[in-house]
Amino acid sequence: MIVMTVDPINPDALRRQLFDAGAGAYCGFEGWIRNENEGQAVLRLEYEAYDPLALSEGETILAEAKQKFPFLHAHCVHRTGVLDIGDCAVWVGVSAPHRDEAFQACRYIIDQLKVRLPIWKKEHYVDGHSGWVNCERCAKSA
Amino acid sequence: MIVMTVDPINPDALRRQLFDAGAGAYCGFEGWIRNENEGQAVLRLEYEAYDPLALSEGETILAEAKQKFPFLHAHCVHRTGVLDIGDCAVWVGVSAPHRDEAFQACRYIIDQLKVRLPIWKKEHYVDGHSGWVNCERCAKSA
Amino acid sequence: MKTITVRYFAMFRENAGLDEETLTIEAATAADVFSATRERHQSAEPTGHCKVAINDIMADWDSPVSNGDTVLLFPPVAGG
Amino acid sequence: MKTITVRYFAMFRENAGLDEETLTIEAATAADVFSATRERHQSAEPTGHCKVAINDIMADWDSPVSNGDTVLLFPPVAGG
Repeated sequence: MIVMTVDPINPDALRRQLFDAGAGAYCGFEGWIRNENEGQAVLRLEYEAYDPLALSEGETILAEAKQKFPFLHAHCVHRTGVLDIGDCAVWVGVSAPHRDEAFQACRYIIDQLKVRLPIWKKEHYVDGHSGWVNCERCAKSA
Repeated sequence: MIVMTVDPINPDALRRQLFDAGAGAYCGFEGWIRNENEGQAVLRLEYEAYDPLALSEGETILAEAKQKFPFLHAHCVHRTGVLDIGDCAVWVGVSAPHRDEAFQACRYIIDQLKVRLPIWKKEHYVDGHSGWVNCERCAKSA
Repeated sequence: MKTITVRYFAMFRENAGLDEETLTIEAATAADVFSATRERHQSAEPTGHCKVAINDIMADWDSPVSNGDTVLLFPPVAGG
Repeated sequence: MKTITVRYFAMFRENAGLDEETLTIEAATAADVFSATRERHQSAEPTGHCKVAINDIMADWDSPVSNGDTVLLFPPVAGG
């Protein structure tokens, strides 16, 4: 299941949803807002998403991961809106019988989410300017 | 830092210790007690460890991981004593600037812990018998 | 001529100064719609890392558009 | 003859029926100490996946032992 939310992410409550008596391994990933990107001091980030397609593409990614690395349960939550340094922007959790599937599925899911979901982030820098990440050319044309 | 404990592991409190304004990624692994191993229904597990060497070998593994996959913080906690199905036996958490180091360091640490730390587990099966994991020959000689 | 509703996201929305507009244009494919909006809003972004959806379904730049379609224009994504 | 304290763990402890004992034996290496304990407790475990420490430091089977050393005998490990 994938969820898009403007509320703070609660990793502990989320991982509990993956409990299973047949699970010997759990792997969790969190993306945190970092105070620096490509040499620039970051103040805060603003995430925008197109939820209907983020959700459907997210479900597709989870289904692909389950086929490649059979796991028991996987969830993903992505936050949008204004986030401060240290905030959790994305959480992925996977429970599986063994650790190899848990690690590999978790990695696959976050790698794919980052490049396929219609989500955009605008970095606000300490020096006052801002920029859309991965979008240098559109920034130039602004 | 590595900790050996007989108390329940609290992953949420532990991950908070890894917060860092320079961290963009967090990877956590948990080993849970599974209800089955190699075709046998498991009732509970009993972990025994030799703490002084588990701690020193654990610190060596963390230092190796930091050199291979530069991360910001990594912690590990391993529980001993009697554990029931669903209990968390081991937790590893790593925070890093980017996700690649976080995933790789976390995986390296758990892989090495499992084969190098002086920790032993005895499985108690639903059918009443029990056995030390990885120790078929000593079981035969018993 | 076709009536196409175009929705802009992130940088495209900021550049166009609006979320959505309805255009009456000559357009056979999603790429044609994108070209028309680039001229209209003086944008130089190539299709390269951008993505497009038609009526809430991910599409290719050469996917055909029909009268009444809604075309979603996505600048390069950056989730996580 | 050397006086060596031997500590047993997990299956070795159960097999020997004790945590620790002090032996006075002819032993040049850790492997010699292990052999002596196998005879004493009718154990057939080879050194293969077992490990040994001398005075709380991980050692090899051919590491020399000295009078007064404590040798720790570890059956195959299984953490996590």
